[in-house]
Amino acid sequence: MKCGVVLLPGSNCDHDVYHVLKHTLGQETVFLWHENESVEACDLVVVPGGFSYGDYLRSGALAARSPVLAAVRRHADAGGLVLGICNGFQILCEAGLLPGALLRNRSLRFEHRDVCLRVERDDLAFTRRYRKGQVLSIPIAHMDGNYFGTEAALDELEAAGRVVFRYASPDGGLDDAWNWNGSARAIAGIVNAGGNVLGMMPHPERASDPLLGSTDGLALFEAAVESLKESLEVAR
Amino acid sequence: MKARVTVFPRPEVLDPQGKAIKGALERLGFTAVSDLRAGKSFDLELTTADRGEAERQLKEMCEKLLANTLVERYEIELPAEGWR
Amino acid sequence: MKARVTVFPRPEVLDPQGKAIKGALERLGFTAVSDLRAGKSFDLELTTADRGEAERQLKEMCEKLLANTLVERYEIELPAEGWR
Amino acid sequence: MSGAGVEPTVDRSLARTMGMSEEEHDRLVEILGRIPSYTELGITSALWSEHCSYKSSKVFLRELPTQGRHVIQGPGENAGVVDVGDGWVAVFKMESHNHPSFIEPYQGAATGVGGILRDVFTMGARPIALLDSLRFGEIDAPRMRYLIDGVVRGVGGYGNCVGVPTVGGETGFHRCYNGNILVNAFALGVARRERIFTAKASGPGNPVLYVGSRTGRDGIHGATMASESFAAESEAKRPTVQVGDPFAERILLEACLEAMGSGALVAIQDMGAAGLTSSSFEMAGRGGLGIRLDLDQVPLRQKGMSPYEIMLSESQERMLIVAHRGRQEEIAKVFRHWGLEVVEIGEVTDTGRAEIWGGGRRAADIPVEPLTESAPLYRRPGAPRGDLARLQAPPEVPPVEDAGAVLTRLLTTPELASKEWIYHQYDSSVRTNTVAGPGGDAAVLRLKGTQRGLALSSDVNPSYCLLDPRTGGAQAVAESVRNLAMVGAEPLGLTDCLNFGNPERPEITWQLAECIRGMSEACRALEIPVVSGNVSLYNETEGRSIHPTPTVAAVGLLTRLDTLPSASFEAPAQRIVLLGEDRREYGGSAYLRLLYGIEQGLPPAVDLSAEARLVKLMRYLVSQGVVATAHDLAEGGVAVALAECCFGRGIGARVRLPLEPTALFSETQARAVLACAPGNLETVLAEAERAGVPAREVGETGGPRLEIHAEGGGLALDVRDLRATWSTALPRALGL
Ligand SMILES: Nc1ncnc2c1ncn2[C@@H]1O[C@H](COP(=O)(O)OP(=O)(O)O)[C@@H](O)[C@H]1O
Ligand SMILES: [Mg+2]
Repeated sequence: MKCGVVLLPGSNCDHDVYHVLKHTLGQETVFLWHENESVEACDLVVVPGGFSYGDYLRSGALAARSPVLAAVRRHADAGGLVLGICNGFQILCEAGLLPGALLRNRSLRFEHRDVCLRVERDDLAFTRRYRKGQVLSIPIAHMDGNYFGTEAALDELEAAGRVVFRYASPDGGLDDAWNWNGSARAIAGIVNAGGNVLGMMPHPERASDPLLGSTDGLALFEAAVESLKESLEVAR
Repeated sequence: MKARVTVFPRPEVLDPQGKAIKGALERLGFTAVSDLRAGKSFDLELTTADRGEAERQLKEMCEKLLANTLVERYEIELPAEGWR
Repeated sequence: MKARVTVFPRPEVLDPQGKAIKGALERLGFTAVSDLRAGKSFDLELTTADRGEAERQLKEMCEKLLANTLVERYEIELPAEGWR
Repeated sequence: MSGAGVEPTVDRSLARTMGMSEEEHDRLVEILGRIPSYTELGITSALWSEHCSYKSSKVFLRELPTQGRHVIQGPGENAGVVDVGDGWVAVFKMESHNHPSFIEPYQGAATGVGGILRDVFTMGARPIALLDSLRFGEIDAPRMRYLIDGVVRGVGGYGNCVGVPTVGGETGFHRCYNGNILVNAFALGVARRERIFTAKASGPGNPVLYVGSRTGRDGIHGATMASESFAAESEAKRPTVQVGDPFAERILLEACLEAMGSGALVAIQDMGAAGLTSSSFEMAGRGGLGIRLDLDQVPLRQKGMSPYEIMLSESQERMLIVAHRGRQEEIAKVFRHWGLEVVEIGEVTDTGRAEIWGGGRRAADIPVEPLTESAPLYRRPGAPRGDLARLQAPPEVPPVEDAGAVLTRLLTTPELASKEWIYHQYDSSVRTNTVAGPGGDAAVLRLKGTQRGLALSSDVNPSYCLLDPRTGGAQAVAESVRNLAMVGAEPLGLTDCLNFGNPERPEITWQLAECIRGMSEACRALEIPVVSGNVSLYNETEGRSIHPTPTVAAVGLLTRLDTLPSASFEAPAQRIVLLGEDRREYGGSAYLRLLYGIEQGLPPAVDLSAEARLVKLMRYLVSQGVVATAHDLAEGGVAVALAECCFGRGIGARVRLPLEPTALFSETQARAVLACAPGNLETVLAEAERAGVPAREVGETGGPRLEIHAEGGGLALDVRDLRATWSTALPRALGL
């Protein structure tokens, strides 16, 4: 199996994700340049964080129109795993692979801090190593992470159980004081209807090494790799 | 031909920037502002001289890139003559 | 009374946003754009009904807060009637 | 003035408007043997500006020790280079962007960060960390809230976007910066030892390439502006504000590093202050060669720019490259891949002259060496200010009645309040190397693929420097090295940013000389060489000078990261040990300054041998893995240090100190507090004894409160409440 990390001009976390997949988990991993017309037969495609093209219009807007994103869309439509982190989440929303939009943080400032995330789904390829209700410690680092959707759209997301992570207090309670960017319904991560495209604002790749304080994020990558291996077994 | 595109958050979308600016104006003593929305604007110089063609292209630019129609609405202005 | 303030980077000042957006439009095939400047706009609702008074206040708001006149220039619009 | 217009005729008075003295004007005439052209005058005024030539500070800077066993490249290049081991080197430098930040805080701070990053990747190193050292005025001073907000947004806006973590810094507030804030940015990069690049042109006939953003009329004469005091009229001759484009920088960074790998590059230099002028002259000068430039080839953002404007533009995100003849295409390929244009604008020559062509005519023809290597040097007369004796007279020290109230008030001043509000706006963990980010004494970065780490700390106490510049200079170095020792790091080298007033006034030159003297003594005693730095003079407004502010940023090496102590108490029931002596030293102390507005007396003495013993001991103890928590004593003394140790995890402490309450706020140097498991207490005390460092157990960690039992008084405060006050004080003071 093979992992791909989308490399857009201005993405900053590409090498961080690459490091986890390649060196921590020992997976074959390649970079997918923004002009790529394909995802080069990757099984898992990660759209990393950063400031693609400077994020000068709306976060993710310019990147969402780059050639490689078309390839990512085809990969997703075919059921392939896609993970969008931070700017990657914004890009997936702008590209229409995920619903909603990420508006300016409530504070109108860049927010960098370790946050508590409550796990809402533990049955996805990405989250099978978590327990529903488990509280993770993973850093956020963004200016535009304030998730927005129309009430109807939000209800639909909830009904379909497509909210995967919420900002919470250390004991897992939903409390506005812990909803750092003011996201609607404290949404920190959502998944598409197919369950194969996950977008999240927090940075699991920054919580994948004990030396850096938390390994809560590593389990997400492990889970994805593990479930891919299984499905490849089945395919054989 | 010159053109101006203006993009604003939809009325139903909260506009924290606008709110903050309104608050700041009030602190500065500008109490006569009852509402303020913060948006973006783009001044473009187009090579085409055909109004209709320009209009069509600008609309497409807005739909495809300049505005996120889920949360934003846009306006296109093609003033008869250049800017004051 | 409604009013619109539009703020743009001064012509001589670098406009990274405009540069990047123009580039993106070109990649999307909009090659008829020869120049693009990115700015901000504010739609205000004023309690005053007096045009002159509104004009004066808006100018002051721009100088004091809405525009950074060091790098930006601003325009004030007070359309006769509401927005199209 | 536009290219179309006729250029004014050159004479002494025109030279003066460009900040050149009559002597300097005459000297140029002598060098050229004729009246210089307008462009030549502009070029020279920039090269001979304080900012570019260090003409008033060089004679003093020579005192600083620049040699050391780790040093690979000392001062003189774009940044210093030290050996980190395992084939890696660290490249770092600090630079000021004070004046631009006062004029336009967001762009001033942003372009300050952009500039220092270019200094580092110009050397072939990938930037992995930033620090920002900020000095603001009183929060209620005119424009100050706006300046603070703008600077912090600017540092974050640029650093976050470019993808380099801001892992630390410092923030101070003082009346003396009301009209002249300080924004000092530090950047550190790493590279393989053999991949280091220099800005030394070679090989006559080699093409000179221009890469990066187009040239506009940005910041023309920024270099000379940075060399003048602020006065109302500098509003008038205000140049076009430089706007930073972090995205362009990011692309430029990747493209440059990739191109350097191609082997087709001879030399590369960023266009910083005085843009094309300094970059071209420095490259030619370092190589002892000449250069010919055709300005008609330079990509312009604005029409009709004159040679003068093109040569002096300070547009950001631009680089000048000397390539091996015939291999331009290899370089161009790399830049095209990143969507950047490469333009050939000239060539290296063996004439030793800079020939600048524009609009088909020769705009300048100047011998390079006399302008760069032998720029004017001044040993300006120095003398202490007249009232120094009064300033240093022992202050009246009001005794502390209620230690708890005093501590609480100190921790709510912007000076000592938490800086979270600032550093939460910075991405400090991108690149996943940040083992210890902002909040502790020194930031710690791991080096992927090795067991090693780097520690960074930036420090200076302007009040100490005002009261006794020599002691203040030494203290800045000592504190930064002490901060490194708190995480067990051995010093590799340091960089500095010397912010002072107008050197044409004797007391300022005296402050500069004395600070450098103190720094030199401390560097020698603590074995840390100076490998790069920057001088910012004329930091004054309407004749009022800032305090002498020699910001120091030290870089240290860690050979293991598994014994790293925390800056805060990690667990209850650990033993707290106080290292160092308790003297009663209140001159320049936070207690007197922040609570009584008294800034008088001699600052705490700096006993360099005691400092050396302390840091040696700390490094040893940390390497042995017996230290759980370590925090040095700085502003606010032992009371503030203990409180800070409680804040991290909200773990309290019970401490007994045989001191009167006032002494809890004495700022005696060479001290630290540490916590260790009970089983390690003996080792710690024994090693301290062997090292000749006074050490005593003073209490233990645990409980919800910080209790300090002193002689006839003390304090007992709830850690949660105190932390809340401390961590929200700054935004509250800012009215947010
Ligand atoms: N402007 C800033 N940017 C980033 N970090 C900062 C800034 N100001 C202060 N900090 C961080 O806050 C902490 C306290 O700063 P300071 O009191 O100067 O520490 P110390 O006294 O140990 O030198 C340090 O970890 C420092 O890195
Ligand atoms: Mg310290």
